[in-house]
Amino acid sequence: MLGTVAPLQANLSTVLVQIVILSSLYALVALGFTLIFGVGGVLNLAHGANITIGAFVAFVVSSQMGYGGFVGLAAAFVLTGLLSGAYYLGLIKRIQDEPIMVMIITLVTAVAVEEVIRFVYGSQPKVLTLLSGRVNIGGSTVTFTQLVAFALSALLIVGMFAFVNYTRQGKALLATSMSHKGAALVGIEANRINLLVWVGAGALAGAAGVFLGSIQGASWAMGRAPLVLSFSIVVLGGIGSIRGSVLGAFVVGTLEILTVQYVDSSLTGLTPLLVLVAVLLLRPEGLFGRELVEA
Amino acid sequence: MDWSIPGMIAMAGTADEAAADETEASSADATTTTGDGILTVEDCAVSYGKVTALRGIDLTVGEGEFVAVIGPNGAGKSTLCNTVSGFRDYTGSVQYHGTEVGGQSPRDLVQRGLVHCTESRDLFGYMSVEDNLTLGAYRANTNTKERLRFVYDLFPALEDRTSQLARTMSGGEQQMLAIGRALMGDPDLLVLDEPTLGLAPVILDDISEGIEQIREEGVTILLAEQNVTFALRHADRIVLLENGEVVRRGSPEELREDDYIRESYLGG
Amino acid sequence: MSEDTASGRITEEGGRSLPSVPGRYVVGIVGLLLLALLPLLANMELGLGVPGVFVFVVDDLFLLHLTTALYFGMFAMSWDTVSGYTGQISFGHGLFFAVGAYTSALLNLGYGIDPILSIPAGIVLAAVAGIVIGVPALRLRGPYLSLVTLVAPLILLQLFIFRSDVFGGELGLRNPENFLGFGVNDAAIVYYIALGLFVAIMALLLVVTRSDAGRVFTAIREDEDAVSSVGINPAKFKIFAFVLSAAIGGLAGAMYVHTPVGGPTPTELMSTTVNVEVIIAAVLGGMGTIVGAAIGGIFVGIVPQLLDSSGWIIPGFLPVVGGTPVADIDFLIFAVITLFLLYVLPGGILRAVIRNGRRVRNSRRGDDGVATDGGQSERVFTRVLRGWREKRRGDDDE
Amino acid sequence: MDSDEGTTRGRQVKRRRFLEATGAGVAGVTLAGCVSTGGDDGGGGDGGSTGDTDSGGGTTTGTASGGSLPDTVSIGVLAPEPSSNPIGASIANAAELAVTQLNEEGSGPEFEVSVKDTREQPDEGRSKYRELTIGEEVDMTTGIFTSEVLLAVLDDIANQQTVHMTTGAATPEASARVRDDYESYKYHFRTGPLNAYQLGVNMIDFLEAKQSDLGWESVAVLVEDYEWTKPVSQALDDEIDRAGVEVAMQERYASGTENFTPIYDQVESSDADAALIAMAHTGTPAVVQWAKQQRPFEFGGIHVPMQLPSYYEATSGACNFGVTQNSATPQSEVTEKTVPFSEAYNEQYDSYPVYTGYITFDAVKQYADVVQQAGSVEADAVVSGLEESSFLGTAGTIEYYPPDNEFAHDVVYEEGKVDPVFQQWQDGNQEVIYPDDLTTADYQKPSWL
Repeated sequence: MLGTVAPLQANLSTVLVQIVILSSLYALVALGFTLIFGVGGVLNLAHGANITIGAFVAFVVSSQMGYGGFVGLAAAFVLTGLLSGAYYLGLIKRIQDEPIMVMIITLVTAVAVEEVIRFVYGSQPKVLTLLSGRVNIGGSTVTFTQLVAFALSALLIVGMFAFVNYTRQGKALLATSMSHKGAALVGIEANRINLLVWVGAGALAGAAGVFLGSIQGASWAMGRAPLVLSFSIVVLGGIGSIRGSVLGAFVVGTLEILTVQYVDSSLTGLTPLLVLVAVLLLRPEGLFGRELVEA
Repeated sequence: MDWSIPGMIAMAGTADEAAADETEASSADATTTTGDGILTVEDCAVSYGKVTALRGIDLTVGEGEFVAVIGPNGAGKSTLCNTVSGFRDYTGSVQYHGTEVGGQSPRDLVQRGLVHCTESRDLFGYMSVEDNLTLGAYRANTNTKERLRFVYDLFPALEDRTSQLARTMSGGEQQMLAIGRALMGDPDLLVLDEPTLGLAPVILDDISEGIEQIREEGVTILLAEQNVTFALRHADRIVLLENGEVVRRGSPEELREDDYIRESYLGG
Repeated sequence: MSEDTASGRITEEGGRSLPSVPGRYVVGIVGLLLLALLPLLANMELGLGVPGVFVFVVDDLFLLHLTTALYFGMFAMSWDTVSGYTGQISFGHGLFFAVGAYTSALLNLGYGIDPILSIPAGIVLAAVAGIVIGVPALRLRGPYLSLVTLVAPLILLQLFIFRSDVFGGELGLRNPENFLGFGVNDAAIVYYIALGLFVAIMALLLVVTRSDAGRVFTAIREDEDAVSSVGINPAKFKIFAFVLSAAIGGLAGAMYVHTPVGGPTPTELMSTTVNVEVIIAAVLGGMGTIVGAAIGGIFVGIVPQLLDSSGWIIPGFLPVVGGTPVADIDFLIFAVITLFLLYVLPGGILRAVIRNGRRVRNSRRGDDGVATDGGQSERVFTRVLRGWREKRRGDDDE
Repeated sequence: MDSDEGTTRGRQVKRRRFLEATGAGVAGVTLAGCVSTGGDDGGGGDGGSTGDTDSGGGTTTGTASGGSLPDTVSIGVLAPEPSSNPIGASIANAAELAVTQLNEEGSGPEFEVSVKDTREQPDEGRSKYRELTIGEEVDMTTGIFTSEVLLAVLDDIANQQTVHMTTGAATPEASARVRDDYESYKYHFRTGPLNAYQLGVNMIDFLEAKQSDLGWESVAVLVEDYEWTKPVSQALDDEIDRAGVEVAMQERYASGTENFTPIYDQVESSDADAALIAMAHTGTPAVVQWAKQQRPFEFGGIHVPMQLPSYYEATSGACNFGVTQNSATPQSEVTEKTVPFSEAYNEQYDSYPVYTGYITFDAVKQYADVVQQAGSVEADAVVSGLEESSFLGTAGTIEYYPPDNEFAHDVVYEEGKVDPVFQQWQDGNQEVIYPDDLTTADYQKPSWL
């Protein structure tokens, strides 16, 4: 092999730009998963499927129906949110007190969604377009799509943050994530909050799917990697903590870029998983987090 | 357990008293459907799987009354509180303002003024004192600012730490916060479960004082308490629960005179 | 204390009603006999009696399919040992199958070691993996444990991808030697080996789970604190359950790669799909029963293959998928059926059957007070075991 | 040997088991010598002749091959996701089209196809192969796109002693087995593409020939980490010097990679003129990110999805300026049969085939040709027939390397026989830029450079 060629290293500013862009996208990817885990105490393993659905809704609306990238994005945001809410009401609500059942059912659902998408749209990746063109920031090539993804991700995250911390419903949501009993005692109806959370999580995942789809291409199995990333990010950041998730996303994003740039690109998938296990074993409450709350 | 033998003997002595109490309650129900009770419990039983936690409970709490349920650990006090506030399935009847609790969610009950302050407090640990209190008024249709003022006046210690996270406070402060949060819900009936548990005597006095003030506001209180002295000091009527059943009921004065109570709960 | 009463009842009931073996036990024996006799029905057409509808021929191909299903049943039983009994739900049991399988395959491919020796090596490494997963499991509960187990095979897969030169990456290694040299042309022998292993594993797991250790497993699932409070160390038993389960899973995995139906690839052994299918199998069959997991495993193993070779076409009136051959979307159909079954029968098919059967029997006998499923099957099994013992030793058992 | 009555299949299994039990050494070899698959196949298809064929036994294979062809010849096709993957669809459709044409010509026996989905998974492929051979008892199999699937099936091919003509998988491991254990593995032929090592050599040939047009002085070698690319890397290692380009960086990136941004950043900082690629599974995100990020380097090599005629549309034009090797493009006259085939295919299926389509079409046609020449579907006769065959197909003149060759039973790579084209996507068209006699356009640099 051509082993004599040393791996080349990109300069620091390039790496930083890449980290910021990738991490904010990861934060968006993980946020919905965090919310559902934090508030409902269940792992939604169909989260990745929401991402895929979002990407394909955008593909249909923007490419097949020709409404353009941003209409596709809006459609993905709304439709995926609604679908997720309907899914909660139809299937999850009845079993939400059995976290293991929820894991199994959502995992099977994810498989079914993948199969449907593969059947209908084929196994070849689709390409989504938000904007074309690129700029050079700090020596790194950044496409407008990436910039838009970054900006909108940041906006959505800030919006989420504001909603949770400064609105009545948001605070009720946060309260539910801290104590189900407490929430019930003050008259917060968990089912409504859960519905809200599933709709929100679906919408955010839908948007994340559009961004991923326009950066990397949309395919039926595109949701798997983000789902696994979400595990790491959520556990790293601490359960249910939005700030923690953003932080966790940055840690995972940074590690990924650094691994690819300075170590070996084939370790990309491994690093976040190792981080996840290390955190679970050494500091299960997460870097930012709360103690383990038994449901 | 050691309660059985003295309990049985003592019960024989006061059997007619208890019987009288019961007939009174049931006759009241027979004439008016709601009675004057804000809360009416009749022949209520609760079980966890095969274990029966409560059986044959009859209890009425009148408007503005202060009723205390006393009994040892595991007697079923918390189960009773949870049943009353809609967290437990039961057989028999539990009516709040004349409507069966069973058909209503805790949320409905809170909205209708039945507020429960649990033994475990269930505060929102990562939220500030003020946020906890504000959420207490989530269902109340009252002026939040006014209620907040009332709670701060009641427990000045809370006002000093409005932005402190609930989980970082001392046990006594957390208890004040829990009661405060319950009061934010503008309760008609306040169910207080073990407010004194594990608190230092100094704090106990603050809580005591607070509860008296709440009472003066006209709030009806159902108190579950292991600390019998505390309960006797505040309550209008006392119910003794043992092993899931009511074994005594009466006024504090009557129960102070009761040999069994004196022996088992008041240290002779 | 429940142990005493239980065993007391066993003696009593055993003495009273030894001859009446419950129906589902008979069904189990008949089922096993049927499996054992199947190869003799070579080239016969089995089906629903309606010509052209769901007919399959017992040929080599069918035996090979059934072999796969038997191994899947073994996977499901190994999962049930730890997850169904102790309640430590593992979402990554494929890790153990894969460790056993890859170890044996690598030893065989790389060093030419005979499967007879490489399979035990696979079992040992799988048991070690059981400790590696079991120890952290002591600290974690609920979703956190599930996360670790879910992620563990993914980590292994990433390692395989990273060192694809050794492990063959995403698409796996080539097939190692067949066990004792029996290949595709010896379908019946391959099938009997699988059936033998299946029965042996089932018997072993039944004995273990119906023993004192099994009762502790169940107690851990019901209330771990209560177990500690009576002076039993749950940690010890949890680790034991993990190691036992991992070793059995490793054994099944290692044997599987040395059959003509199995190979050392992630899709067969450790993909998320496999992990979920194992859980589905046990949940559908009834968690915490071993027999249920075994039946569920065979079901989950064979149904997609039958669907696949059925040649059916989805009716045209259905949206989207109308007019498609079933074989094209068999996995989707399977997922939908599973969702439906999980939703309708969350307690498992076996349990539903038991429950109904018992209701019938109870109403007939006017007998109530049957405690739990575990208790019931335990009594049945102990009773039979006892009868068997009596036959062997004579009547000096009392 | 046993001569008891019963169905052919039952007897065959019993006999084989008997052989195993008596410790007959390497089963495959022994069986190849004494079991007449021709007789079995004939018997399976036609119960009346059982006695006759069987009395011929293993020794009179020659008689069987000299005998008559069966009325129907069945062909098993293994394709990845034929309903959703264009590569698999091309395999399945081309086989069907070939059979339809053969049956319309009507000179020989009736041909029929049975298509099974491998899902690109080794276990699935193996199971489907058995359904075809054991279950449906087809006379030959073709297809298989994924190398890992082919490797999983190779032993079964030896066991079933059924001719298999690979039309997608490139691993040279298959030909190595044919060479090393000819008696067991002689049933395997690779009608196309070139084996993976030769694919690499072909890339070097292209670079060397087009050096002046391309102007690539240094390249970054980007290769996805799958079985088939290992020999490609090896060939590039061995021979890149003669192409006169410098290797600025080399990356064998992980299978399943989706985010190419960091890799491309490295390519940029290596100052390579072009990325020299070998991609099949991961091709789409790679080319899309290259184009969308308008990376300042050119992009070419082997890129399987880019061979799709519909790819420009599928990627919204992202593949523009990308270069890839291909067996043929719909408009290129590789042979006189190329364009008629692609047009017939387009008429039938409303799209143009991918390279696996051309190869599968050739494989089926060549097989039919050999079978009719030999007058038998018996495996040994077909094997020797194929070894001697020189067949003008759509992708070139198909001949196979002899058994003692390094690449035994692989298609011969030579100018004038099979010599892949290199195409570049230019504004929605697959323009051939190499070899020179087929060129339809000149190489263009990406517009953003």
